[in-house]
Amino acid sequence: MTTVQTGIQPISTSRRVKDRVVQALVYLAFAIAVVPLLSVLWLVVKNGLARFDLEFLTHSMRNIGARDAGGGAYHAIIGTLEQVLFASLIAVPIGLLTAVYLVEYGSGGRLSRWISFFVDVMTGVPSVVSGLFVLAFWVLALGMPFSGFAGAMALSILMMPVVVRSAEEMLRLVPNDLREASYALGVPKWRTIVKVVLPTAFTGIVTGVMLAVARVAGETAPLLLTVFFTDSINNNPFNGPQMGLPLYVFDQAGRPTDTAIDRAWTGALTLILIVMLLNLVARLIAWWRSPAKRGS
Amino acid sequence: MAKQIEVSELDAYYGAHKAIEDITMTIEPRTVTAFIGPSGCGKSTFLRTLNRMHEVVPGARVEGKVRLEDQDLYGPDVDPVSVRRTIGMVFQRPNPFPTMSIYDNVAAGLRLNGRFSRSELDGIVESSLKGANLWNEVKDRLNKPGSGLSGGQQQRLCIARAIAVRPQVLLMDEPCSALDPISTLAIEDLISSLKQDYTIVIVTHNMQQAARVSDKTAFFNLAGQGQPGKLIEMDDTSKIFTNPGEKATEDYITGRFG
Amino acid sequence: MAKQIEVSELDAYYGAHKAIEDITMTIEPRTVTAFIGPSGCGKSTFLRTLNRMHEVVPGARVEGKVRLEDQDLYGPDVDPVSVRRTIGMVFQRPNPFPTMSIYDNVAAGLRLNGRFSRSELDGIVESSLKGANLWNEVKDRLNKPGSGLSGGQQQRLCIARAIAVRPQVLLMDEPCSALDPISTLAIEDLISSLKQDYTIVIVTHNMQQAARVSDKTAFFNLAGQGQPGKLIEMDDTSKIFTNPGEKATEDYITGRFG
Amino acid sequence: TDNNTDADSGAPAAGSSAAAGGLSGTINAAGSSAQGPAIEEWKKSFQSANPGVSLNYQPSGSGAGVQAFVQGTVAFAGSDSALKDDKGEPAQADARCKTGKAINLPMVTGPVAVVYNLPGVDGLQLSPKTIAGIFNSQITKWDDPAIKADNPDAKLPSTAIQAFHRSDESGTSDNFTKFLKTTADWPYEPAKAWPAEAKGQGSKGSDGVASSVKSTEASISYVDLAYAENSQLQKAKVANGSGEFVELTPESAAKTVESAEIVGTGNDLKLSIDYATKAAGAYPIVLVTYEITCEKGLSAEDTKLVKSFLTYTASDEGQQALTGLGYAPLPASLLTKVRTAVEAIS
Amino acid sequence: MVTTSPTREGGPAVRRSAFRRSRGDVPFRFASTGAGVVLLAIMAAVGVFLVVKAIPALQANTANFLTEKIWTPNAVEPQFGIASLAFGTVLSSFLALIIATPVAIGVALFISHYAPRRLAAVLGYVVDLLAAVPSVVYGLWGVTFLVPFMRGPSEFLNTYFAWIPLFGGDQVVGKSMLTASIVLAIMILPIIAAISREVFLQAPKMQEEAALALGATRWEMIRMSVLPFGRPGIISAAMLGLGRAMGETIAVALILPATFGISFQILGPNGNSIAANIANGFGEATAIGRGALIASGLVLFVITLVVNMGARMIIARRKEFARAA
Ligand SMILES: Nc1ncnc2c1ncn2[C@@H]1O[C@H](COP(=O)(O)OP(=O)(O)OP(=O)(O)O)[C@@H](O)[C@H]1O
Ligand SMILES: Nc1ncnc2c1ncn2[C@@H]1O[C@H](COP(=O)(O)OP(=O)(O)OP(=O)(O)O)[C@@H](O)[C@H]1O
Ligand SMILES: [Mg+2]
Ligand SMILES: [Mg+2]
Ligand SMILES: O=P([O-])([O-])[O-]
Repeated sequence: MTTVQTGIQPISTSRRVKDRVVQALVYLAFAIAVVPLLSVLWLVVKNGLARFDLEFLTHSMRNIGARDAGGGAYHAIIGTLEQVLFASLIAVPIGLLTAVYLVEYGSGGRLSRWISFFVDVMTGVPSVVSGLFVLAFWVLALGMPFSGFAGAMALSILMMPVVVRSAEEMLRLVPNDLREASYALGVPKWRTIVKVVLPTAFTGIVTGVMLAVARVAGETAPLLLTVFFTDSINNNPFNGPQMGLPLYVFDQAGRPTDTAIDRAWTGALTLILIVMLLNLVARLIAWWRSPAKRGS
Repeated sequence: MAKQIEVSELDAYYGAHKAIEDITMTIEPRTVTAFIGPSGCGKSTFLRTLNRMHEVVPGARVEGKVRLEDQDLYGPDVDPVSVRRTIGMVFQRPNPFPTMSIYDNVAAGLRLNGRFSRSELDGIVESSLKGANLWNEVKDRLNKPGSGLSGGQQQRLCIARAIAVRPQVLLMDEPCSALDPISTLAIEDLISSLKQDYTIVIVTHNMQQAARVSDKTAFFNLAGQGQPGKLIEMDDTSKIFTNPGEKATEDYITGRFG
Repeated sequence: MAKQIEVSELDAYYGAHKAIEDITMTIEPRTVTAFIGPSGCGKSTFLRTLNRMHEVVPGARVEGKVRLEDQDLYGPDVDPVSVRRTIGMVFQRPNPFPTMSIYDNVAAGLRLNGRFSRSELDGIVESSLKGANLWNEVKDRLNKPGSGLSGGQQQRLCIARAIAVRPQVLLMDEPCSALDPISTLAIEDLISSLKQDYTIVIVTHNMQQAARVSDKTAFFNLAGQGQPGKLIEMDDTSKIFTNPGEKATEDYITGRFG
Repeated sequence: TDNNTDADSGAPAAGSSAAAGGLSGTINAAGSSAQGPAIEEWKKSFQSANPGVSLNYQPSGSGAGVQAFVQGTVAFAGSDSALKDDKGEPAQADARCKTGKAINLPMVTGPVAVVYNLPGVDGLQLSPKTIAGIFNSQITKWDDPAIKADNPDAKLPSTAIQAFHRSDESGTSDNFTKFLKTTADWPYEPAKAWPAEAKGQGSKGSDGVASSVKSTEASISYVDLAYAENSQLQKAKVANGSGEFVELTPESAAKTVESAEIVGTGNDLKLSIDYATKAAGAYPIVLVTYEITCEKGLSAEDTKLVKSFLTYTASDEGQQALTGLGYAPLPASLLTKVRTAVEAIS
Repeated sequence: MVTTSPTREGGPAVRRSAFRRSRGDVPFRFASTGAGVVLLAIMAAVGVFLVVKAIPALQANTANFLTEKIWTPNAVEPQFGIASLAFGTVLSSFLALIIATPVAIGVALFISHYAPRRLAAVLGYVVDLLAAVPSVVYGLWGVTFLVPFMRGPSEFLNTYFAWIPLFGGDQVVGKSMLTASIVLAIMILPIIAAISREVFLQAPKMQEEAALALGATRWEMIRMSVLPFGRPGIISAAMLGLGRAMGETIAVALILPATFGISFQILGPNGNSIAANIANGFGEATAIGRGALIASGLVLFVITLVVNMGARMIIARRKEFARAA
């Protein structure tokens, strides 16, 4: 309590500068992230807009010859929507419940260590491996046909580790205070999890799920081996070859005609728009469920 | 129905650290028992062993027996959930559910445990909030989040939440610490009326409050720095405050009034 | 040096909700000023406007003036960081940094403000923890996390953290609410010694405490349900407790002692 | 929900063999991406004539097509090379066909262009030795004496050569390196994978190679004719066995196929191409792509559809449908044999 | 105690006294354990499948799988080794991680603590869009835009920073390890940013206020309360990103020159990765070739595992100080 200055003591310049520098860096980081985004979007929109028309959205590629213009991605859009939907229906419940197990029940036991171990390993699996796996078990061993559902299974294998790991992280962030408050009301653990823990972590979980969805919505390799490939519309996800947008983009981009390359860009644009829309819907749901909206 | 609680030779640990040691006491039904003692002596810890909340802390464990009437709370078949449903608790730090509205916070225990009609819920929420002396302040904003309340309001909200489920035993860890005298009075009135039917245990640092509301008082103290807390003595409140059996108790009580 | 704080016509809002209205007061240097009033009347809110912590809450804002000596805290050139550095604060709910050890918690503020040698730090940490009456309990586990402390210990840790940086003004929001009488006494002694050099504002629900430690007392009350809190009166503590100017003050003080 | 079966988007009805009519069902096929556009074109006519048919061709690569065929998930495979004895492929494929054996049916020729991007230099001429030197990273500058010798009149810059090759394994690389091995002292075994020791820069897919050459000055590569034309890349004239520098046209490529020898037995029409052909006006770097299927042993439905589809592809209409797509038609003599073989599928 | 129906209004509720296990908990616990077991079973099946498929190829291999650099499994005498592929995988994905993580943390902080509150949600969504771009498109963008674009900066680095071994070498090309790493970094950026953002948003307000009240600047507040709280989350997010980078197939395959050598010169025509090699080799692979590619996938498993174990150890080391808010 020696030299006490008077007045509002300004903080040292170096601290202020550091604060400013970090602020600048943070803004810069955002700018750095946005630049490639804009560049990618610009490229996709510039090249994709030409064919982004009603025909593209409502027609398949059936009977479109190698030099024909026209044709569309309807069959691929349907396929992607169905495959991603079924993949999510498989992966999200399993992934979420597994995360719940790891955080709430596993408590570092042997099973939970094994699960974490395999989830970790699976985060780096090359996507084609999941396709090979489903091909071997579902198509070759069980004799099931190529189908959208087979593709969904392959995609779900890729989704699961992302869902588990992100949900696990979000569940761990839920303060123990809240669990204790609920337990003390005599609420069973499972209801505590369902009614208190999961809602608290909801936005975070949604973000993780959307990351997983976005990832698999763009996968090509596993689809080749499981949904096969087709130019025709197949609405039935359980039987017969289907198409997917990434497959479509990959195929069209590799062809030697400019009309095909245009279709590839439009397909990419469509795929981005679909994932964007799904993301938007998910965020709206998360926002609508959040207390912030209801409060103040 | 009110229940008698018998504790015998109870130790509680946080990991390797023994926080309380060798506690034996009987908590009478339909009475208010007050726990007093210096900070860090293990009052909260002991309170939490009574409804098996202690074991929720990672690495924490309990040795010894707690019996509610004739049942061992730590018996092998006993579900901690039903223990906690029977023995309610108000925490030292208010912890409303941030994702829930004020209404839902109070109704949480009911909702999460069974089906109630909306009007039943409305009734219980209102009576509980009135009991906690919060109704007037929040009746116009029942569907706002519970986190936008002042410290004292949050504490009362947690009290309302705990009494809404009507446990047979109610454990309160410094329920009035953040409350102004008027709310404190209201809570004390609530305690007096609850004790007609329930068994109540209250941790308090406020000697007057202990003297005012409790029938029995237990004094805890640390055996020494870094050593576990112990029960020094427990007796009728009037006796403890006028003629305590132990020197330590007398020192603590007369030391200075909070 | 201690500073005089002049508040004039201050309103504070949470979003559209006006929590306090039209507060004008002068807080004298080197005195202890106590804020009393019923729960939810805006004491914490007002306290937080004094070091610009209020604006940290999303959607919260302040209208009016707060001057420290001759400087407007809300002036356009004023950096809230320097304001908070000059005017320290202890919160109503203890909030130690869970990722830091006890030692680092206390040293946290110092580390921000320049270079200290290890031995200097050691000295300040020790004296701050002693000031907060926590040293004996934690001296053997200074490098353990701050979250493994009891409620009262956490509160004292936060007090130690706040005084370690030696602010010119210290705002304390119910610093003793979770403390036992002995610790309370220690904190009150600390306050008395600090006021030799500092300006201190303390929110308390404990009338005796207000009477014991403060030189001036301000009484806040709600104008009515759902209406903003107001300053009812402010005067010498002795005057407020013996002969308050307002009926409301008298009612509140005599209503019941906490 | 439009499967493009309506008249306006469909092609004009195809010729008689496509108009077998009344067929329905689904066949899956997979394989060579080089023949992808050909299949597209054939499918269009075939499906227009048989609206009940869906032919799904997955252009995932010859090897993947052969694998899928062996595993029994597709009815036929498209492949840039015939089944290889030394890897036991014919035996595996025969096993898949159960009662019959697997046959290689050449169906179309894909010429491989040597493309380059060197502003100011038109009509580059390259001998096999020079090409081998360039792709083996021994000739590194455009004004290398070897190149000058091939192009006495050209003004060659002294810039470094950027040689691109396929980074993915491909029938194109296979045929290109076979050509080099036969005609020049190419030190590596011909393979679908580019030899690592030869260095150079890899680009994925024919499209990747084409765009790399297009966007990189002083670059050179090899790519299927269709991609070279679509990207308007300069094509070098390549010297054949008689030392004649030949421009790549469907006709000049067809001449090389004409001189190929059938090495398969019976209805298996596996070819051996003479990359060192001395035939006048023959462009020597070509790739013949096959359809591989079972002579006997496909399921009844597959048999019907595969036979009918291949009958169409081997027909004159089928071959003519490919004009302008960067393929060369099969020579008539070979085509007759193919038709006989298709006829035998049952 | 007799079981009676609780009386609701007013009087005390009479309840079951036997503290029997409540019913709902068992099925839920069973379901979540079951989900964990199912997931474990699937993943284990994938692992077993890989091993089974890889063994014949490894047996047919005439070279040392661990040390050999070339990859000719389709030859009559299969020869293949993982050395250069594993090196390229590790180098490219770690470069990507090093580029992406600081930017992602910056982006996450920007959205959670810097951007105007009203804008934050929208801006967060903008960054999520990066995740919506499919990998093929990143590959195409990389080839058509970034590869030509990178030639200039690469020349610059090579000219002035050649003393840093990474930027050395006498040949500089656009299709390089550096370009591939940048594309990978862009691809994993939204993963790390989104998860970190959610974690930062959950940082307890109380601790943030504690720091601010000590006179901390915004950055100091973040350093004192937000980052330590978010540390395990950031590490997990980075691990997810790294996994994605190591397993990414098509985008890398389109950009990397697919050579088989080991070189630190990230500006030159060097570089390959396990996943890219799978994409490049798969279409023309024979049975043994496929087995070899699968064996390379197994190596990727092992690398992922080692990295993740390291990360978990870092998280566990400060467990005592974890965010037990
Ligand atoms: N989560 C924990 N982990 C480790 N030690 C703990 C934990 N909680 C409390 N302790 C220690 O256990 C002892 C008893 O703590 P407890 O919270 O029961 O004290 P208390 O009597 O309630 O004190 P107060 O009046 O300050 O709330 C103290 O030494 C405390 O530091
Ligand atoms: N974050 C917030 N958002 C919205 N309203 C708030 C918020 N915090 C407090 N309020 C409201 O502002 C009013 C004043 O609150 P404040 O916390 O200042 O009361 P207080 O006098 O400190 O009460 P206590 O003694 O209970 O701590 C109350 O009506 C409260 O509900
Ligand atoms: Mg306590
Ligand atoms: Mg307050
Ligand atoms: O796919 P390919 O045509 O190169 O075999």
